[in-house]
Amino acid sequence: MTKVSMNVNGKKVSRDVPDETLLSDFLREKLRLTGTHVGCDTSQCGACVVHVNGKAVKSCTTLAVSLEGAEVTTIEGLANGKELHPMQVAFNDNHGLQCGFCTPGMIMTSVDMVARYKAEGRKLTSDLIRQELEGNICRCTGYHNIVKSIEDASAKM
Amino acid sequence: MYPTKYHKPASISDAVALLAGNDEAMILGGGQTLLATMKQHLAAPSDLVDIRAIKGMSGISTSDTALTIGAATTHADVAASKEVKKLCPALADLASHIGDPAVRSQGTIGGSIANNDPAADYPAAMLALAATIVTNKREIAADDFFLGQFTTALEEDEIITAVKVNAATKAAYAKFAQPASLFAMVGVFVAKGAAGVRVAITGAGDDGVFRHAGLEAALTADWSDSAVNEVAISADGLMSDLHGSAEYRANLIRVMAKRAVAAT
Amino acid sequence: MTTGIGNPVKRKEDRRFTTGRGRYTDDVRNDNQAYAAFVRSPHAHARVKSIDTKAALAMEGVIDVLNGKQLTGDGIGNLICGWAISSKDGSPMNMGAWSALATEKVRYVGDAVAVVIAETQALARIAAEAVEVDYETLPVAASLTAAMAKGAPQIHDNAPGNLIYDWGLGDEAAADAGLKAAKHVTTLDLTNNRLSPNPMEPRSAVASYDAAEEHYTLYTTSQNPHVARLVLSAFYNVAPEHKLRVIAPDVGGGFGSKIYIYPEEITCLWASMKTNRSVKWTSDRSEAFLTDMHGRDHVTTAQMGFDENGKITGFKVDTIANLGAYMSLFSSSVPTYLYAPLMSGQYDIQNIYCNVRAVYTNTVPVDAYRGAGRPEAAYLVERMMETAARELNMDPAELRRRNFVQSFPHQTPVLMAYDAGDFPKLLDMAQKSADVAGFPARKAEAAKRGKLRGLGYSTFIEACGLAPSKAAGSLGAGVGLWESAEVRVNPVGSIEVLTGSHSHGQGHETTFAQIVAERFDIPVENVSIVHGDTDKVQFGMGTYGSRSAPVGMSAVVKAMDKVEAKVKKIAAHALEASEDDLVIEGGAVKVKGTDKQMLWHEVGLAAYTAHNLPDGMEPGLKETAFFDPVNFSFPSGAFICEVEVDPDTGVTEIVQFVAADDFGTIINPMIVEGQVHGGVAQGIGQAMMEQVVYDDNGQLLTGSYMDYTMPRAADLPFYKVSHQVTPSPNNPLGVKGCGEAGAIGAPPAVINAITDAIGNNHLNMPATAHAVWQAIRAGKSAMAAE
Amino acid sequence: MELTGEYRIAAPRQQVWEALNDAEVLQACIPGCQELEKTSDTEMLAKVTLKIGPVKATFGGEVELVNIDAPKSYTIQGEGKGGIAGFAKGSADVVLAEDGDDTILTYNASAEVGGKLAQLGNRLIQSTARKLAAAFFDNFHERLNQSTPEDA
Repeated sequence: MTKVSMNVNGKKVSRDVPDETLLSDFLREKLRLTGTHVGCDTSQCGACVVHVNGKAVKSCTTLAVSLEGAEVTTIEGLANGKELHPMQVAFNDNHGLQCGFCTPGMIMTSVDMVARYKAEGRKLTSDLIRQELEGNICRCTGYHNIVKSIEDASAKM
Repeated sequence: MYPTKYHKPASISDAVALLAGNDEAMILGGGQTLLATMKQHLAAPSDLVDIRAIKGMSGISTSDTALTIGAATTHADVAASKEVKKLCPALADLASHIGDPAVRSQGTIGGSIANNDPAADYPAAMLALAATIVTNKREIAADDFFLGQFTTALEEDEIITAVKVNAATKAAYAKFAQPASLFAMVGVFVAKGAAGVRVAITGAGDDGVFRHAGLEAALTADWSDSAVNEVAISADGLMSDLHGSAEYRANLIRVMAKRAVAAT
Repeated sequence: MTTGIGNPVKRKEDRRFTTGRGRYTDDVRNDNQAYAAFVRSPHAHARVKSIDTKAALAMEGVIDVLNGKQLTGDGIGNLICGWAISSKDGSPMNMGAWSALATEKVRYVGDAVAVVIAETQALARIAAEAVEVDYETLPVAASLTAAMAKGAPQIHDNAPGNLIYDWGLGDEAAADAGLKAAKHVTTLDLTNNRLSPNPMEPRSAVASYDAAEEHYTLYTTSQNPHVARLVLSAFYNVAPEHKLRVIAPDVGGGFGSKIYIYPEEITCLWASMKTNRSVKWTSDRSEAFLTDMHGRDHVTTAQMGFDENGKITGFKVDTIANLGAYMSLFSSSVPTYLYAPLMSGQYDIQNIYCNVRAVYTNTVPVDAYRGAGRPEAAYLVERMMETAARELNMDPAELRRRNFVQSFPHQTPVLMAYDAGDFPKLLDMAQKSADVAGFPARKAEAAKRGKLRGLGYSTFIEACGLAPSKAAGSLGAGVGLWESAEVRVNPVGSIEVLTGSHSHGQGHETTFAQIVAERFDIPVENVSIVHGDTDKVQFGMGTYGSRSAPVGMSAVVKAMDKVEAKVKKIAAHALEASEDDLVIEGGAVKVKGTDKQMLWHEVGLAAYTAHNLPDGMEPGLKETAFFDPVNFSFPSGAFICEVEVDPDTGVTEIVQFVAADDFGTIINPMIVEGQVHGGVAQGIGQAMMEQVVYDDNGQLLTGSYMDYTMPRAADLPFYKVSHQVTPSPNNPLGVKGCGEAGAIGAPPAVINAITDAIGNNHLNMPATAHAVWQAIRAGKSAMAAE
Repeated sequence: MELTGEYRIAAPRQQVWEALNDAEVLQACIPGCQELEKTSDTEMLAKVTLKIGPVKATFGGEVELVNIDAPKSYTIQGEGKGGIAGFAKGSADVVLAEDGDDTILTYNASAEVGGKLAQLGNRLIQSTARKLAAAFFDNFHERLNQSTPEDA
């Protein structure tokens, strides 16, 4: 057991956990933030993506104990109180989700994607969005409306 | 996962001390391969020695003609580095296509090279660019470093600290991704520089990354995609699996070599 | 009113999903939570000689290790297939015994032999590895060829030669005669590749047992919790129905794979009683690949005859279906009644015969996967039409037009009576949308860039809205296929609809609310949809076979009819008006031509205060209804796929995908289009990427996303989706169902396009770059040989 | 999966044969072999650790010599259980032919892997099996003969 402290969605949290605890388990089981999902075990589906120190990370392939002092944002922490993040709004506006299981990871990846392109001053086209989504799998939507959602939010973020 | 003990040494000597005499301890870099393997219960290290916090392990420094990239530098940082883009844009481009954005923000160049997965991208770049692998003990030429799939010249408690890459006058990497994993099914890195023309191929070989003498000879004589057409590319020694026969991989080597050359 | 039928109302359920507040089965954690891990066979076929649990039981935190003999000893019944199919000779299907935990023999890699219950999930998994099972390995039949070979290993004793049934539909003599009379006969051999459904949420079950009440509660990832309860109760003897509550909360996709009852749910329920703990099991993806039911997996040889005008004279089909190691819940119906009756496609074919043999193999069971039987039929018929057109040197669209059914209802020789449609118009719409006229120019332009461009059609039909109970019963179904609904108007006028349909991504909370909002002219926000809990909702049949709208919504409509009748009685009484003069609009019940009205909530309140109801009327405003359709519904579509192939690598890019569909009435076009997008993506996945591969020893080689190719965003295009509406006359809304069309129609369109591009018709799915490259080479050498 | 090879060994056939039947020699030559304990003239218990990149699995099982036609040929076969990793089976038909003072050893081996390794690692199994088979005979060859293999 190791005591790990981090800042999750703006709140400081500390828990004693076995060293092998993955960040996804830490969030889901220790903090009961069950919006972060686990959809595969080979780090490919992206349902578990959260932000660690401002970068998109697959929480199923990250040890919680390695994140002492880190700033973590999960899907539960994306909205500003009752006001949804533009990406969350765009997914609703554009029907970018169906079963909702991949959605938290999709949105966290998308927010990171748009932020990175904005920071680098690059334009995000639909082709680039599709490439950037290589680490996120959705089985329901055929991606059409996910790409539309990200294009939409990108214009508003 | 099986229980393990996590360590985050602050120095190389602390890391070495943790590894010494413990066969079951493993070095943890970005963890994008190791943690995935541990989740499957196919690896059970007693101790994980996370070398990312060691001073000097991350970051990129340059001279006029060479890059030194710290072993714990992430793929995303290599891809975004102005220095890498300037001195060796092919390497930045390669890094920008490893895995996916979340993997790139965690995975490290040292981890990739030490693992020497037969479908990893970096080993092809190291070999083609005649890079030098710097460890806590010595400097190893790429030609002497990659010894077959998952096999390197690294000794038990030897830790990669950095790689040194010389700028090439021409270099490019063309990858054909395996459709499911998006790992390289065939990746061809072509480079022309002080070390001559070097062509390294990943993903395709039955025993990991290798250099292709025929392509190197042809491109030494004539650096053009048409020169590639004249080279015999044998399927012998190439991998055959669900995703592609050895013949298909041989074909892809030619096509990717042409595309890489054309991109320079 | 912008929230009623036909409006793209934004989904009400999205807020919880986009904020991480969805509640899926694995999110449930009870107070006394323990965790299950299964001990699974690494062998595809073996006798279980002994199970040594000592080491596992000795681990601290391990609560119990349970095996199959204990399970059957407690009277837990075998898993069954619920649709009885008889062979041509009248003999019943040969269903082998399937225990939730194997007792004597394991028959596929992943077959469970024991379960460990422990304090944590990690520990349960570690302890499961410590259970020592001694297997005596047996010869393996992992493929149809191996299973049907002379002297093949016998997988179940009661299925000689591994044959489950040898079944036929249609008139064989007539089909033979039709072929004999033909001017041209096209023969085609094809394979329908085996797929893994891969909903993104892995299966999960959380079972708890209340010893005082002898009552069980099961949270599970199910598409039909009611049928799950019925089967768990009636066949597996877990508990009587009133002692078992099944809840399917938010479910992260199903695509058919979550229709069935799986061994894990049965085992968790039983284990919760044995250990007196809440028992949770959540599959990881590796386990899902091993144990989730697969889909498709047919090999077929077929002949179609044509007269001198290109009219079809006869169609004869011989199919062998791989059902895996056991017969899953609906598995028998998929290659029979969900397949052969679709052999007429959109065409007027008088002579059809379809023979189907179903075979056991040492692989995970195969059952319904999005489309279930209909994609296999559409693939065969539409590949056949395209191949015939090439052989006859005819425009493939023209050949189709010459054979289209022109009037409705249309009775085929294979059971089905098509309800409504306009196939020529649908094809026109698709051709226009795809700019087929401009294709030759695009092809020439692509050729200049060294690319091979091709165009492929698929004009397909499906049978949805499963379906008349009487007909299903006569064909062997073990359950009725109606649906139930309850509409509750609360005293304040808000409405709860309880439906036996189940949403696992389809957006029922929005679309079902829309039909209520439309009917009673109230805001969609004032309507909530309740589903997925057997304690709340009366018995229902669940969601599969595109049945939620045609059957589930129809039941809601019937219940609303009853509510409306009562509302009008109450209002007529209160307003002293005639019921015939009342209209419901603008949130009120109004007397036509006057300003007299009762606000909607006033009616609700009146019903419950019961101070002023007509004499003899019961208080309350809640009605239930069951809807049993008189027929299937028959959505039809015309898909056109255009591809560009890179001959150097075989890489195929879909440059255009047009889907013109006829779903009858559309409730929410945004959601319907979403269903088409997703279905087409899965169809493209089947056509170009996905395939389950077992080696000869029955080892699964595509057991993770490293080897099983899931379609990703960069693999897929934007889709051009359009609709025409010919309402189905067989349900009150005129809807036909839209959930499966994409997956049914897309594969033949894609393969027809690629084979057109490369000039070689011999290409199996999945048409990976590797396969296409090989087909180009084979085509070249075939041409060179000629 | 079929794997073949041929070696020229500068030793008489009888000597090669004896080495092929010597548990100590076999243990030294089987890659990753940690234990090899003879339980009869033709049967042994073995513990072998397999490393493929980050994957490390230890297999315990039996090695058996069958189809013995001394000193010309036998089949060496083994089967081991590797816990969650699954199981591995391998066999090699080994034939010794006299060529003057030398012995020509040919082998024809096959391997089968089941369980998690097959499910997750299939891209690596064939090349690994080939590598392991070659390593065994290379080691054996080297032990008896310092010259390089003709065809490994």
